[in-house]
Amino acid sequence: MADVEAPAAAVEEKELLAPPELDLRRAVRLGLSNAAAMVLVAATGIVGTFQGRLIIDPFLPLGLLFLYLVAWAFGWLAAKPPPTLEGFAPAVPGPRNLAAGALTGAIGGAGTALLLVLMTTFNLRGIFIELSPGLADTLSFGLSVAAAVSAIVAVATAVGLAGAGVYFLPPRWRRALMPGLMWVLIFALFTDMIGQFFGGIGLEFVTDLLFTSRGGPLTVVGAVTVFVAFSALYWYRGGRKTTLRQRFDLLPAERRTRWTVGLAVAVMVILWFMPRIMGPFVSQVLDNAGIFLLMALGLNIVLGYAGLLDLGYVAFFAVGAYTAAILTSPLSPAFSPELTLIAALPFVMIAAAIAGVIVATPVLRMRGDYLAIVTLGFGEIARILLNSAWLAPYFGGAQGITNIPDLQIGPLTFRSPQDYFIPIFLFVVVAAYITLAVQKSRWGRAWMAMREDESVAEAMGINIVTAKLSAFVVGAVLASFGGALFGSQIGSVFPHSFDIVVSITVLVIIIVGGMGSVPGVTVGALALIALPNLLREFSEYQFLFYGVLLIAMMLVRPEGFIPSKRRAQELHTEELAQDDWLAIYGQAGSGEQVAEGTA
Amino acid sequence: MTEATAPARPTRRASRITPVATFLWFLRIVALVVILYGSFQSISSGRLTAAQWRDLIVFGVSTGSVYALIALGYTMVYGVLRFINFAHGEVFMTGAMSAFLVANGLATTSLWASNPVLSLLIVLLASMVTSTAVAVIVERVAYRPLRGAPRLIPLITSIGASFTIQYIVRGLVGPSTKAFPRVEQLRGTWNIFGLVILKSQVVVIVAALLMMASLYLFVERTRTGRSMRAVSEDPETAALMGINVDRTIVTVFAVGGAMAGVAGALWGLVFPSLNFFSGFLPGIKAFTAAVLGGIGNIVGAMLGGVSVGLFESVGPSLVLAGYEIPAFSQLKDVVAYLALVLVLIFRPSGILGERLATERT
Amino acid sequence: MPMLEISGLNKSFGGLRAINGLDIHVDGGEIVSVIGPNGAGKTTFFNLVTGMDSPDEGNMIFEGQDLVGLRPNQILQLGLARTFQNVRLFPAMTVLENVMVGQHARTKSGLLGAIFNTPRHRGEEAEIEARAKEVLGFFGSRLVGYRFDQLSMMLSYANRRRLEIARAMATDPRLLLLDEPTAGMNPRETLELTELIGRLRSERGYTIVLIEHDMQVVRNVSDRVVVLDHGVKLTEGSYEEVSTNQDVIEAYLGRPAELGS
Amino acid sequence: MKTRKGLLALIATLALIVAACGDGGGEGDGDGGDEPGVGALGAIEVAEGEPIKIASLQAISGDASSLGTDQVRAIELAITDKAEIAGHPIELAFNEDDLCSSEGGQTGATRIVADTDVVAVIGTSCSGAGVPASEVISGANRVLISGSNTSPYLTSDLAGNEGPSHHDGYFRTAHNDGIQGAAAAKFVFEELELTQIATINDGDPYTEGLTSAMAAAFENLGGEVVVNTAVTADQTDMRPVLTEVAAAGAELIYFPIFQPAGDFIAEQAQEVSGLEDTVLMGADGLLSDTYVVLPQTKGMYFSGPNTPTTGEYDAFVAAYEEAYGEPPIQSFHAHAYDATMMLFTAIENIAQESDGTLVIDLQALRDELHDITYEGLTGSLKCDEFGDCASVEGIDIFQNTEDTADIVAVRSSPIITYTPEELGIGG
Repeated sequence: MADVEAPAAAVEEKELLAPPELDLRRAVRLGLSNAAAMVLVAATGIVGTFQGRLIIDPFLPLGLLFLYLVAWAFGWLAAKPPPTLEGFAPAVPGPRNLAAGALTGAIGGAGTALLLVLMTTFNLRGIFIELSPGLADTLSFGLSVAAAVSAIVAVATAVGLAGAGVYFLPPRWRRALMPGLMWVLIFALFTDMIGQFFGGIGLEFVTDLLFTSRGGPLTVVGAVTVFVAFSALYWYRGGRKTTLRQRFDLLPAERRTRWTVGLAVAVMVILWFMPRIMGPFVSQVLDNAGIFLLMALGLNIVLGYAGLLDLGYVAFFAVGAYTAAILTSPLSPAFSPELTLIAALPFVMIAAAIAGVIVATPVLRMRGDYLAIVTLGFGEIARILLNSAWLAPYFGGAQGITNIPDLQIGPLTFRSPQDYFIPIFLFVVVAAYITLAVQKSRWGRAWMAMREDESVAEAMGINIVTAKLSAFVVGAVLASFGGALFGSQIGSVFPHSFDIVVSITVLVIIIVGGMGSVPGVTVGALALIALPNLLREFSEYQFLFYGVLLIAMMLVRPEGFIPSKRRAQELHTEELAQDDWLAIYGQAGSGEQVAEGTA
Repeated sequence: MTEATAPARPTRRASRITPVATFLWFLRIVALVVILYGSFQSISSGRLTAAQWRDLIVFGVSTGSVYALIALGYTMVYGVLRFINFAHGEVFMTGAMSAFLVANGLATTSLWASNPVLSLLIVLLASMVTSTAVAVIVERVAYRPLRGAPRLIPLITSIGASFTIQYIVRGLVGPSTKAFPRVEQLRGTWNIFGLVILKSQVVVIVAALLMMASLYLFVERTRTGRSMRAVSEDPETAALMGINVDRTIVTVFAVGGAMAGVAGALWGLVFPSLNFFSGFLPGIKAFTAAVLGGIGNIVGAMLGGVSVGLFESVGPSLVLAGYEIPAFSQLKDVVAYLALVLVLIFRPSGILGERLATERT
Repeated sequence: MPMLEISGLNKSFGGLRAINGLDIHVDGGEIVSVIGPNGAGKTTFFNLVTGMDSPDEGNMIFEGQDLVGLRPNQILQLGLARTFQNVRLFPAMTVLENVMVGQHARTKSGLLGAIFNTPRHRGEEAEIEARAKEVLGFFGSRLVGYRFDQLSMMLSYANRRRLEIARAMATDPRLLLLDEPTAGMNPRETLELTELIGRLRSERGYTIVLIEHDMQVVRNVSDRVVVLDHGVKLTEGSYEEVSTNQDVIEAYLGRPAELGS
Repeated sequence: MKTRKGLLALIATLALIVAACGDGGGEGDGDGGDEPGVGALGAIEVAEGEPIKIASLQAISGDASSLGTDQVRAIELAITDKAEIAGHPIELAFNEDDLCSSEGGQTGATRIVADTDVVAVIGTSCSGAGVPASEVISGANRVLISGSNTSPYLTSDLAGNEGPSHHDGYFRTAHNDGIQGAAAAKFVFEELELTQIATINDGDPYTEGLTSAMAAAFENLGGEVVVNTAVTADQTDMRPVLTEVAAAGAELIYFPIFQPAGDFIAEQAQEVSGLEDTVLMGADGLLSDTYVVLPQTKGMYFSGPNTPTTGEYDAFVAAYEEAYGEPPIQSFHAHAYDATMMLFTAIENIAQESDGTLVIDLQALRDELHDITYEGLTGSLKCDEFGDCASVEGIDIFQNTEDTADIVAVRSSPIITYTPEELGIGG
């Protein structure tokens, strides 16, 4: 879905200030973006790839759904009434909104139709490999091209109209129906996982009711059931005067903490039994997510707290993995003490700490953005060295290090993904605890002060050197644990696994989840690591998806989906006018300058 | 940066030199010794003939001039907006990719063989148009809405943009690696003042120099150029002076994009093969070049580009080989990255110095 | 001997000589105002003293300690704290946290302490918090209660100034450098602040150097006034002496409003 | 503070649960359909009319995708040709992507074995992916048969020493690097009569293994490897490394790597002074249509697994073209086809019919795969104790000349074919 949000979000951002009477031109512009988006979705093969998957049994394949979801989103956007200032009556949606939606949709449809005509008349496949006859059939609903053109435009218009129509639903209905639809989609997408789940808790009959077969698409009945059930749920919630959150905030402090702890316990207990219920594959995915979460929590300290954008974060992950591998694997080329993983962990920590210092020291006095690119350099250097024939005698070069033994704790052997879930889970809990504990501490404050305004922080008595070093070291150690677990779980490490994209993925996780917010990062990791694995179709578009997500987040929700309270306030308060923002960060900027000015 | 920690006056007591400063000095010295000793070793070993050294150098210069063209995009954008346009490498890649597509199309026609110059110009045009368009769109969608946001935010967006472009291209033309059609007229060598140089390399170097020169004139002489410099000096004031900042910024992106486009087309001549990921490394190296030459400094970009090109083509054979490191050319990129790191640590303001007004963003 | 002794201080940016052979001394317990037209080098002077900028030449002795070449945090350790002309708080941190940061240099518990939540660490945290609240209490009801957990960026301008002073106080300074504390305040707030500066000395025993444009404030608080212009000390003395000094009036020519006020 | 105490408490409880869940730790070990009364590894029962499930784990995305796609197609063809086993249809239940990386292999394999009805897996494309995949699948008592893994790590060094990453239940129809390396060395030393060579790998386990095998064999023969170097797969500028090679005076460069790096080496070798008459030699990784058409690759030699031009092979190629609209795009399709067919034969031999239900004993399946001799497209396959099954017909050496228009032409005219015997390796 994110594929469509980026242009949308961008346009929206700008349009915030556009006076209402412009909205025809606006609709046209959105329409063109819509056309572009739809064509891209088709031409990059997303439609083709997802076509294979049925959402609801006889009809509605995911590919087309995806395509027209774009039109829907743009229709919705085009019909969005311009924001009204405090105290003004909100604009009442009227026919003009509908028209805007329809127009946007129509233009989008026209674009898609054009693509269809082009690809059927000329052979573009030599250049754009995805424009296959198969795609043509899909786009044309199996009609003749001539008929298809009008059909596509018609459908797109209708969908755009539908998007606009959202504004005509009374809010409470909207808040009930939209999530309902969303859940239908979720059920349809994660069909095998959900099947697994109900199977795991011994409710196969639910699966049989909802899906044609285990892992199969939803039946019509199933879809309706899910839709009604969830809509009803949200309808009921919509009826409440106050949201859960508000009522939660009204609770007295100690009861609130009790609730939080209770909630945390509940979540953990659920997570605890997850692998047993979910079977090996889902556990495998959860393990991966857990390992990335471990890294994300580390980077969250470096970036979220200390404000140091480290793009070479994967290096610490690699250090952890390789240190553990060398110390535990009988096949480590140079020297292999064949310790157990537990025995190796202290050394992993030390190695990571050293690596942290090595990376941090040169960048101590560097501008934020230079720091980013230098750390990126370090990350790549680490990978290349591990892969090099030069150091192969120590790291095994391209052959990597294999036969890393399973994790042994006393009598217990952890082998299967389900087993590994336990230690990974524990490490994550500890890491999360450390993150929270440190945040409230003297050093946590020092880091945040440094993030806010380095030179003032120093003038207020914070030793920038130690602050930066400590941030890097803590982050490095967390990542290295991730690496150690990763290696022993897969049983082998290859340089190939420590690519820059790992750093980027971790970055995306904390951006999407919300910098500095532990729950946010957790959800981010689950969503971004689990999703591509569970939806094999997605995996090919994973990084396209990430990229768009990064842009969209920065444009619409820079504080992340589950922001830490502070960031939320910081970035979304009326009190904070743009010029204030400029003033504040302008000073931050000039602050850096002072530090540099002395150079 | 280091001087910041170094004593204000040479007469300062040693006790006042912070550990960081000492460490960095130490680093400097080590780097120097390593390089010198390595080069000495490999030269004295006489492993490579003069001709081979010359080849490496010429090649370094030609690659370097491509980097230089890309570097312009970084240097100009950084000069104006004070952030690293991470996606610029991808802008370059899209240019190269469209150059490939057009060239491939032309190669099937007779024009390619009969009139290479014209067809090359068409290719050049195509890649310039694409890159410019991409650069402008990215600015419009991903950066403009973020004016005045904290520094890291546009940086992160640009990382996002970079990945988006990469994988859109991957989706469109597939992951396979494309091989440029060859221009027969550019095979073989020319003998220039006794230097035997590959024709393609000559073309690349000359073309790069021409673009640089014209860009320099554009920025220094034209009205638009002046407004660019004004904006990079101080956006607020420029705006007060009645300069349309937004339009100027778009121009900056457009020009940067066009240059990347040229680079893309030339790339096809030097390395007749690319895929959707080919923009990443040249991007990083070009950024190094930009910093090395001095951010916001056009002449600097050329210098920086060439030096980076030389580092990576001569560096491994010169320094690493001196230590008999096996398969040292694997470490080619390590050399490039180390150059980046060292430059940023020790000369963040570049050879020719930055053309940055004191920070206001 | 004086608390802060500065002699032959020089600093130039590029061609511009911001500070030119400046000699200033501050005795313990006095309140010194540094005045002068814009660009006189007042803020540069503060930056040099607090180590945020390093002098080209000159000596700066604070209680027998040479300040030159020390990092700002080391200087703060010695007991110099400052505020900034353009308020520079930690915008995304709460009021309380801003002040707690101030005590960083005076406390010592480490990361491990926090992770294992040792009694020592818990004790210190409690202390820091109590101390911070006490300091904020100094400003009456303005920065207490629900304000503790507000982000500093959400405070009114005057409150931001107050918070900045509180943050400086939290560092247990002996010498407090205030850079235009009343800038952008309305007359009532200004008056309030003037009296507060007095209390800072009487109740807290700080020695205070302040840069000020508002002559009202200067007259009311300062024992001694130092006039800078183009990095040179024009003159110094009591407010009356200074305000009648020819050079000073010339230096201020074109901006008589301030003197008259 | 409170929350933190809470969290502390939590960790304590969790620690306790671990202790409690101790047995849980071991639980996962016996994954795979344990059935009483059958072989140690259990058996898979296929009910009346149900299909026999097999899976494919190949590189179908990314740079190596042609390697995997080629084999997936071969597997599909094999399934079509076999149609059914003992009245049960055959289903390709999974078509997983090994991403040509260890995580890919791990995740894909785990996903596959999670379905306890899958009998066997055909894969992986890349040795790097094979290492964890072999462990997972062997641990789940199934069999993994690869058509293109060549690393000695996965089986043995052919001298009877088990490879470090060998697991029971792993088989492959592709040639162990040992053989191809030896063949290439023998050809260069005896036929081309060159004594000074350079080898270049691209840091991929496959190419790295092959070059070192070749180098070892070549030195045994009495030749000298003057440079044994490496490039990176995404490297565009080969001049420095080629310059080194030229400086070392190599008469031949053996670079068994992939495109595009292979393009650059061939291209830039013509531009580096001192390499004018140095012979270039690649391996099956470069035996692709897109490579042999490049002008700079004319005159190059290639070593490659022998793909006999028997009638069946032609028939297979014909079927392939008919089904996918292009001739085979890589060099391991025949091996994948054989792997699949060999598997089917083995299943057929050991499966027991009991009132409609087909019982496939997993231990028996492994043993059978070790026992049978299968006559396939790549010759007659006989698996040794470590799972190397490659045909004894050995390795071909090809040359790409001006008059070989495309890959088919190149493949159809091998200069010479080495059998393991000639190479002195016990097949």
